[in-house]
Amino acid sequence: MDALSTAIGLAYIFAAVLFILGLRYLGSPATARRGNLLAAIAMLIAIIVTLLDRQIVGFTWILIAIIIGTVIGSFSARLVKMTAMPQMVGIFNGLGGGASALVALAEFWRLSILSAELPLDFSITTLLSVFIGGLTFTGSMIAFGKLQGLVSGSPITFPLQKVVNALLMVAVVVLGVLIAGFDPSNILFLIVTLLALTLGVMLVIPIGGADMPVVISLLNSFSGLAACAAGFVVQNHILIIAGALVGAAGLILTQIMCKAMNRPLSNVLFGAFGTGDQAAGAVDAGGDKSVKAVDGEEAAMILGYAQSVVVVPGFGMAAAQAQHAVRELSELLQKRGIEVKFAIHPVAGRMPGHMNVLLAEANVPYTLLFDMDDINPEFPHIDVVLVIGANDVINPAARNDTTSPIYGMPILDVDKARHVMIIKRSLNVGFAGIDNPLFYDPKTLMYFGSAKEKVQELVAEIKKL
Amino acid sequence: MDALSTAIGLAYIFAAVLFILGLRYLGSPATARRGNLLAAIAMLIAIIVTLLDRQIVGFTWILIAIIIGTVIGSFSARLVKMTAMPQMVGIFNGLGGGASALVALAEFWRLSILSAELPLDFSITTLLSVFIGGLTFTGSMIAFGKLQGLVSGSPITFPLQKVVNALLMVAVVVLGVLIAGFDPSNILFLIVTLLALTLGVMLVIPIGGADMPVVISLLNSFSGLAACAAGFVVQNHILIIAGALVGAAGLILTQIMCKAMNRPLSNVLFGAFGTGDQAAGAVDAGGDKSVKAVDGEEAAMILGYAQSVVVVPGFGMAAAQAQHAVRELSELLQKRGIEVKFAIHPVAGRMPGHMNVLLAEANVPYTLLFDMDDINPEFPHIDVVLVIGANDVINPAARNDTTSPIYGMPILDVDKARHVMIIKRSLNVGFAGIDNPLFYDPKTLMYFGSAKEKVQELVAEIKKL
Amino acid sequence: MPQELMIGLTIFVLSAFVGFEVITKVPPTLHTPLMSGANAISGIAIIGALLITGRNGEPFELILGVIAIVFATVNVVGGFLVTDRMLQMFKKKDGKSPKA
Amino acid sequence: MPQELMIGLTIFVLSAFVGFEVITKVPPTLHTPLMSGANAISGIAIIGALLITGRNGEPFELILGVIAIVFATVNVVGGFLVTDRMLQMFKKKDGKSPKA
Ligand SMILES: NC(=O)c1ccc[n+]([C@@H]2O[C@H](COP(=O)([O-])OP(=O)(O)OC[C@H]3O[C@@H](n4cnc5c(N)ncnc54)[C@H](OP(=O)(O)O)[C@@H]3O)[C@@H](O)[C@H]2O)c1
Ligand SMILES: NC(=O)c1ccc[n+]([C@@H]2O[C@H](COP(=O)([O-])OP(=O)(O)OC[C@H]3O[C@@H](n4cnc5c(N)ncnc54)[C@H](OP(=O)(O)O)[C@@H]3O)[C@@H](O)[C@H]2O)c1
Repeated sequence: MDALSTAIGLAYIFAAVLFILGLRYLGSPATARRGNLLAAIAMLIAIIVTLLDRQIVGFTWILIAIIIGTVIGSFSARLVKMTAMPQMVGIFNGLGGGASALVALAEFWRLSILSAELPLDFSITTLLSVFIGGLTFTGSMIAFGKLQGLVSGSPITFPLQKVVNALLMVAVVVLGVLIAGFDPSNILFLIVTLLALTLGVMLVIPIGGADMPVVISLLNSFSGLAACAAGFVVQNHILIIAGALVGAAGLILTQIMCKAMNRPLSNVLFGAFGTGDQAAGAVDAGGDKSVKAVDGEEAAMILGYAQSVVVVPGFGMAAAQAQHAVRELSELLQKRGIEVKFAIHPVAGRMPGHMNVLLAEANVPYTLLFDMDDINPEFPHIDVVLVIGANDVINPAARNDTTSPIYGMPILDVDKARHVMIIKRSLNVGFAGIDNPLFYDPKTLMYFGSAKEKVQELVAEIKKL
Repeated sequence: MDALSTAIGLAYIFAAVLFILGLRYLGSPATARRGNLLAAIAMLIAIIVTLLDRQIVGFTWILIAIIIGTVIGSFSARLVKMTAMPQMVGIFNGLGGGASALVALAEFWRLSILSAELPLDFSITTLLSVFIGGLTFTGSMIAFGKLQGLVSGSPITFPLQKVVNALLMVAVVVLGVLIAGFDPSNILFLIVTLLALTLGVMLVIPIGGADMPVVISLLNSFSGLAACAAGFVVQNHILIIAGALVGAAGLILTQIMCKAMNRPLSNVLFGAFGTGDQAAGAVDAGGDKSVKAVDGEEAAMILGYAQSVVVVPGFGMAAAQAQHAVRELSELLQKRGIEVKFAIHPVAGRMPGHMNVLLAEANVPYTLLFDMDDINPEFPHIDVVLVIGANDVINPAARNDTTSPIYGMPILDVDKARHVMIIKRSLNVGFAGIDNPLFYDPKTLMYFGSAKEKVQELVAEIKKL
Repeated sequence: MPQELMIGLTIFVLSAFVGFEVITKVPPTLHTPLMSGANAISGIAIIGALLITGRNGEPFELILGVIAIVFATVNVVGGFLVTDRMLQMFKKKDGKSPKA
Repeated sequence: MPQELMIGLTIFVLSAFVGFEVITKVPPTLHTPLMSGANAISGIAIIGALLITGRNGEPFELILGVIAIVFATVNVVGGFLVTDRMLQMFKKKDGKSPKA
């Protein structure tokens, strides 16, 4: 190795170290931004160093492509609404997977033309790269579509779905063996690519829209693995290192996310559980049980004269974009000398940290936000809990009812507070599609309506007090 | 690579995975034994696989050497007393470092005869290996000697010691540059080896005997690095992997140990702080302050009629080998319906886990042992705390006296209990060499004498009650 | 098995372990940013895309390469920016960093 | 810098990270056994000793190699056994594993 290659090699190692540190820092709140920056620097170093590689002779196309990519990437990142971030991440991720697949495809194309026989390990790694990358590409696009509302968020199922998927898998394996063992044919390779793209669609459509964050996280792990396989193909270690890092970290993160929902990953992928936001299920699940409803004036009285209020935001707040109104309400209450806290359930909303992001966007000070474990012991001393569009995360059935599908999921113990006021549009179920006994609890007051309007009404009424 | 080399390579990777898992499992109580087993299996696999290597043609000497090593290793491991384990680990560790140094020496010898010019990276890695390995070898032997009482445990210092050490270091660097850059001479290399051996002695003798566990842990990290360097020399990745693992893990562990003593590593290495067990310092530090002494009968009365007793063992219990008597005492008290707990300070005694090991040896049930953080809140409700040969770990100066050298070290808050009874031979200081205001506290009773006798006396007296 | 593959495998295994170990107890708040940051890192495929595009091969390869670079660049640039935007929000107002 | 060294360096850095990450919060009770177990692993130098002894070189090399094997074997065998002995003691009596 001459001096240039040595410098390039050392720079790659340095980039690897920065990637590792970046990923580690990303996992802790105090250092997360620095972690992201470190990872970005690592990427920059890796790119620059690669451009110095003697193998690279033409720069025109590279420059054009990088500029196009940068423009698209930075604009979409800047313009995307906070609430649309999960699908944005999904689409980015799909593109990464797609890039790996394209690299493998191009490399296979070139070598298969040059020689009639390809080394076994080359065939296997190109196949892996194109398969995982292709699947990630279309899978992520479907996930994007579901979150963006372009594709129905409900699980899309049809008869014999699993059989079809299994057949597709078998076809991929058979073709793979053919390609690696017998005929390194371009056409066969293209067919594998198409099958991978199809599988990506097929595997994601039966999953409910609300489970997409988990799916995206899993696909993120996949795109790492695809990059890793591409690293074997082009024989570059930094791809292997960064790809394996992300592959493993993504897998762990997916696990953590599933655990927070108290559901195994298999259930997310094959459970067809999340019926999405449309969940109108169990029509008027109430039946003969009675609920107490309040109007705006009453609700304002109860809140305005409380000493301590805990706000529990949920998916409904996000759906109604009520976060700014909620911040106004909390400031108003504080001005009246009322102690206001926000109780954040780890899986409230539809993506991890959903509530934190929204409330931060609305400038609610972070100091008012409390994790489930910190706030739960306090509920018995709280005058009023104001639930805004949350449902599953406060369902006491998770604690009491062993037959409930969400039994065992940790919840916010709002039923232990003195009064509970719930803003939602109806008695309809939430994400998990199950009834909530808390609605019929004598201490519960239902304040029916869409979150944003109702909170604004509250603000107006409290000002009148 | 043919099939054999492929199999060997895969087996090495498998061994690396087992080493990693083993090390990780070793860090958690529930899995530690399994971790040790996994690491041992990994080592076995690596050894067997290496013997299959085509490079190895003669087996006689290897077999003989392995048998000798196994016999010595297993006998010393079986016969060593529990209390002598730290020095045993020290000597083992030194041998590992020595082995790395010998490998580098042999390899340098061979190649320097074959050619007049050696690749720069080869020279550097052999030098590193022989330097770190040699230093580890003699350093560990001195550590062993100090713990075993063969070398004085007190810091051995002499004028200009640091200057001499610095000169030795400079000499090593100069010779290293000569060897790597100009003349790959055997003789120079041997001189470097000797200098490394000398440095190992010089660096460890000024450190107090009681700090040897930390030194051994650091040298353990070094021997990992030496093995790592040897891996570069013989171009074998499993040495690099396992060596780097141990090097990094050992460094972290050393840090953790220092933190538990609330002293920076530099202070351990250059502080000449631990004056060892002999610490007779501050003669009769008591001065005009008065202490209350009790005799066996009185002490038995106080203990025998208490409702709750917490035993705090310290170095004195280990020195007097009183653990069996202590177990007897605790069983006797329990039979009288008294609640007995043991409070274990993380750095009580002279090695991490010292008290746990001793009490386990004496069959004290693990359920009676409580960590500092768990027991500290309980002291205010405890009738009698029985301190057996502990001193620094219960010194309230660490909490109150900002001028104290141990200020800031977390201690057992025994001074918050209703009564404190302390068994030790005199008012002499402990490891840190400082006086303990607790002795003069009105609620403290001193029960002077050697731990074993006094505890036995207590047992006898309580039986009479 | 070629030597190069064996080395790649070793590096893969070690990196995967680092990835596993590095992510331990991530507070839920950070799940989305962490996912997003990791996603940006997976855009490392850009290196592969650069290598195949830069060597001026067949037109078909070049086209694939250019598309791959565009894709990966969007992933990288967009990924890091969007992650930073998310994380920025946690720092707002009182300037204090959120507790874990 | 030779390719081989570069690869070694990569592997070294990754392994060191694994080593750092793997040891996080070790309860004090386990410090000594962990040290002892890690010490046994550092006896991996035995592989190097085997390689230099087995190739039947000069007598001087052979002597060094044999001593190195003896040293390393004592380290490995003694190290793992003594660690096991220490750990065994924590499992005594109630059969329950100690709490962290
Ligand atoms: N956070 C994550 O990462 C994540 C990811 C996937 C799945 N999940 C799942 O999502 C659920 C989250 O629980 P959650 O309590 O936040 O939500 P939820 O249980 O899904 O309930 C949301 C409630 O909001 C109400 N709502 C909808 N639109 C509204 C509007 N415009 N105004 C007022 N209310 C409205 C709905 O009732 P009405 O129709 O009666 O108004 C619904 O019952 C959990 O089951 C969790 O496992 C979370
Ligand atoms: N655990 C570790 O890993 C480790 C490692 C290095 C250093 N250290 C240090 O060691 C200290 C440990 O604290 P510690 O409270 O356990 O011990 P200590 O502070 O060293 O005190 C031990 C006391 O035991 C008494 N003693 C000695 N022999 C005795 C015998 N035969 N019978 C009765 N008493 C006897 C001594 O007093 P008399 O002479 O009056 O009897 C001495 O004051 C800390 O300062 C710690 O930082 C610990």
